[in-house]
Amino acid sequence: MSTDFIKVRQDFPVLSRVINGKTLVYLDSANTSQKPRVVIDAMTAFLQHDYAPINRSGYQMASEATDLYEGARIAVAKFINAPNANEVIFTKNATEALNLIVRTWGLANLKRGDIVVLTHMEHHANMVPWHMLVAEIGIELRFIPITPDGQLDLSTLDELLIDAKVLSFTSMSNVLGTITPAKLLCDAAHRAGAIAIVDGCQSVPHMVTDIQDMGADFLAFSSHKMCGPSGLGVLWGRQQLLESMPPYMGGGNMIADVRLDGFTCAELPAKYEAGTPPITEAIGLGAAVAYLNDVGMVNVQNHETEMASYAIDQLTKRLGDDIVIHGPTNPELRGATLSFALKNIHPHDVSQILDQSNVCVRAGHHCAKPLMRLLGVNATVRASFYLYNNHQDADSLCDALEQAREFFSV
Amino acid sequence: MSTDFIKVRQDFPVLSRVINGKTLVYLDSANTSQKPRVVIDAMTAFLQHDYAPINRSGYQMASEATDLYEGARIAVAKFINAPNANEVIFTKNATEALNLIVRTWGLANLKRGDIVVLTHMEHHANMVPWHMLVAEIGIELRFIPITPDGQLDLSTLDELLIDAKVLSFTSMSNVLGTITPAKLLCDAAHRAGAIAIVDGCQSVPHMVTDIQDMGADFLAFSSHKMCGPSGLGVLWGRQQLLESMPPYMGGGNMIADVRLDGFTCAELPAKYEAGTPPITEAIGLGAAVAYLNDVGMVNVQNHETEMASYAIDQLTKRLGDDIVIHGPTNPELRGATLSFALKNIHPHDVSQILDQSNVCVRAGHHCAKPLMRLLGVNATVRASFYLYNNHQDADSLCDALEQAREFFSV
Amino acid sequence: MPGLEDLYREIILDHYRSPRNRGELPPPAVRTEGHNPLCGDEIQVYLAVQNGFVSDVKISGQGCSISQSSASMMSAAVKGKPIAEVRSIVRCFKSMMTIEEDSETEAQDEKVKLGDLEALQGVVKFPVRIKCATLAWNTLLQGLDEATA
Amino acid sequence: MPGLEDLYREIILDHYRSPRNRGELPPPAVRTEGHNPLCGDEIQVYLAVQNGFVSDVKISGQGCSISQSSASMMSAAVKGKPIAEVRSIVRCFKSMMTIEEDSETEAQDEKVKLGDLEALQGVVKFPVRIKCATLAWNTLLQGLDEATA
Ligand SMILES: Cc1ncc(COP(=O)(O)O)c(C=O)c1O
Ligand SMILES: Cc1ncc(COP(=O)(O)O)c(C=O)c1O
Repeated sequence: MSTDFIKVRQDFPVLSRVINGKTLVYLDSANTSQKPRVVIDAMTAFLQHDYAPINRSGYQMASEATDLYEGARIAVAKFINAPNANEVIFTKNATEALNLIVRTWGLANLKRGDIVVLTHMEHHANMVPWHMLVAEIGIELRFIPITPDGQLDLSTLDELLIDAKVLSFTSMSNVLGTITPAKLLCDAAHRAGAIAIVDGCQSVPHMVTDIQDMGADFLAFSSHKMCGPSGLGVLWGRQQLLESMPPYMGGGNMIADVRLDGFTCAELPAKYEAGTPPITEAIGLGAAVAYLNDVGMVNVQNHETEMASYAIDQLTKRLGDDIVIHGPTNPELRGATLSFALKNIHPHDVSQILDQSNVCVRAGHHCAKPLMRLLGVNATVRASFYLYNNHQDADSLCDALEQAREFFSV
Repeated sequence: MSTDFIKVRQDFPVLSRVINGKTLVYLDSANTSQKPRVVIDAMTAFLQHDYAPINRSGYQMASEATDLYEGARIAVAKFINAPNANEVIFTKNATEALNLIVRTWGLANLKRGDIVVLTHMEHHANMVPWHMLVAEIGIELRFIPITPDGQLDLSTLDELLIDAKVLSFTSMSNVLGTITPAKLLCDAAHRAGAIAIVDGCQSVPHMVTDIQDMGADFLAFSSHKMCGPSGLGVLWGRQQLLESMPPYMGGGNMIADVRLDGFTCAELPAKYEAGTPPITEAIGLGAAVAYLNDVGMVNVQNHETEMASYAIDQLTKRLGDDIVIHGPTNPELRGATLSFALKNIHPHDVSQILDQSNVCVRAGHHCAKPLMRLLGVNATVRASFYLYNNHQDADSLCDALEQAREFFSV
Repeated sequence: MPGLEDLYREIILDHYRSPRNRGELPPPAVRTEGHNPLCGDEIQVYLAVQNGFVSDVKISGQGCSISQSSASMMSAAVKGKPIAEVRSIVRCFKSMMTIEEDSETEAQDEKVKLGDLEALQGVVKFPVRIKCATLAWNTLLQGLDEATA
Repeated sequence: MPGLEDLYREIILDHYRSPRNRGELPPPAVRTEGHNPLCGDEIQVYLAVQNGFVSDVKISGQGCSISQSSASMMSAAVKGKPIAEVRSIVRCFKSMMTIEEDSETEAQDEKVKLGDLEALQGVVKFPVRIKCATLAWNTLLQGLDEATA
């Protein structure tokens, strides 16, 4: 049951890197995660011994490669408890997955005046595609507001959902770390006759995902944030919805037949995988999912709750009134992604000083400018922890923040 | 000047693989190419020591990763002689690049009745996206016909181009191996007032590409066919066109600003790279381009002309009337992609027998069903050679074809 | 050639070289079409149903030895049989062609005699070819559904 | 802290803590706005031009020490200067901020005295911060173009 997180850390080669005499303190996993050795090895081995096209050629190597690729799809389907592996579509990133939904389901089902409900804490990837529909076909957007401690304000949820066709929301804020009540929101959407789209980028890597229990209609997430390779994202959708939607991109693999005067579509999942897919990357994600299963997602989540709790505690103790941590302070309500402000020091300067100690954090708007405006800042410092981080990382963060405070107070 | 192609072959680890006692004879590079050690090593090293997000975070590792990623863009720009690296957009594959053009430039510039000229030998990736516009907005398609020996029939080109807004064509057929006269076609398109889109998937990996000399307005190609990783494609477009077009996908990185009520776009190339891009993959492509430059694209092309010549020669000598090779027989007019039929044996059965000898070819419609119908077949066997293939591979192909003939003649 | 005899049994090659029931049937026979997107194979199945029996069946189209011989053997196996029995042959054949054991277990108990068709069992060792072997059968199923709708 | 003194020179921190020319100007002064998409910094430059001179300049917006101090020093450097000289200061500053030598070489010969601004030279060693340092300047350039259009 109890996972050895000391060993987990050793599974990630990059974490032993030393720059200017200092070990890497990687606290930018909400941006993109590091990769365990098993993932790197799976990709390298495939490229060295087994690389071949999938779905197209019939020789043994091609058929083995196809099995590996489809095996990754099955692994991902199980990881989120999808009823059917054909409902798992490999995209290039979560952004493509969200755009795909908007351009296929959205254009086929929405018209002028139709209402789409988002939250005020969405990532640009779950906001800009909808803005495009506002401009193109005149849908209307409503936003679930946010409470002072960074949670969704659900007091007006039912009103916001009146006549709504879509509720699309993040299951964990990439800025505040807030875990949103996904199941409750999906239920509310369905009661109002809307479909529920979940941006799972920040939750799928960090906790158990059970799509059937959650009750979502679509789920989008990214390989590179969950120990898998870049260049790959996942769209899950209910089979019946995916089957009813028009295709997205046209090209090889997504067709049943093509004539000079038209085409017919292939079955799922090929229908939404036009062209040569990220083959090596899918195989890498398969290895990442197996790795996360080995560690156990319940253990990952517990570890991170504990990390969040420790880090919030230390930051508050050591930096006192000089630090403002955004988002929920109760570690049970949040992931281990901590955004904060250091008094009188701009986030960009903070991250610069931290970089001197090889403490890697992100300073910026985190692709959530509307949320930034609401917080009244144009940037925050964000330290995000993952399964490979430990107390020492949190201590190094505090050390470096103290140095920054000192440096700028001169 | 003269490249050592024996050494080149040794640069590809997979080619020493032995299955059932037989060395791999990989003749499916038109589908996807194998990767040299330097590419695999570049990716592995990046994942083990240097993996970090790009464009978003400010610490040293992130800035180094950004430099590697942008360095790959510059390398690709030089490889095709693009005037400006910002004109190079990283996509997930060539299919996305072509869809991007159709959905942005196409939707912004085409209306009912507008004419788009394609060729009868296009890959589905350069046909289905246009079919979608036919269905959605009523554009009209015209097709450049094909001569009996598999070349474009240009006798009616000027007529076909009358009132055309677009000429979009492949610079090398992925079925017939035919090299099309890209410069002449671009010139003709421009004279007729049309833009020229080049599907460079099959030519960019195999010959020198000079986009300025060619005169194209857009060029699409794939990393995985040119010794680079899967999960990555390239769109090149004239800056002025790319700047004038609406965005494609919405999300992070492609924005200058986002508010609850709308967004503004970032500059090129970010405008068309929404979300986390294929970071490791771009770095791999950078290494692939460096590798191809080392070998020298002129040498690659000469090697392949020689390979095509030898293979056609041997196939004809050894299989006589039992083989029909589609496409130009003059090796100067074609690449080393050979489609053929073996008398009375279905391509799928041929490839099955070849697989017994570990000779990997593709049997099928090669994502070019309209061309297949024109050839009067529903499939061909395709053997495609690349820089790592040699005479022995061609000999093994002939050996295995003789065995197939024997097996089925019983 | 070693390994291939499992796939290309003599009886398969015989049906490939001399396919049974080639041709077309005029309406009211039902015509259904199947594609194998991998290799481009196309098949047309013509199905005549009378008094609950498959009174006639014809096959046209192009394809590899496996898809053609499977279609030919299928036509021989179902012609003249009551529809219920045809459906049960289809179930048994498809169950023989599946790699995983979990699906369509109810077919296991049916124990229809597949006869010549059992020669196609070797295809299961060549997973890419399974689609070739089942193409005609899936197309037939569609036809049955239409004819009995 | 070692390594940082190149970036955070005393004079930079001074301009950051006590920025010069903060505020706004009413029309007809030209207002232009700049964004740094990386960190979210925003800057507004107000530019009043009279008889070929930059008669007044004001800066507002939020940003990091580098972008704020660079804006502040810029305002001090261009206020009261003839437009031609301002443009040449901008060219020299931007050329100081570029890593590659090939671009804008003509600026090399201009040899405008940048004074305090030279303190920002250390930024070049921190490539991600170059955009911070040049944000105000690009925004000024836009304003100049508008004011003299
Ligand atoms: C001529 C041509 N165009 C387009 C494509 C599509 O490329 P991709 O599958 O990498 O998107 C291919 C290869 O499959 C091709 O050969
Ligand atoms: C909540 C959320 N949604 C969407 C995205 C976009 O993911 P990607 O960049 O992989 O497309 C991210 C990460 O950047 C995210 O954190």
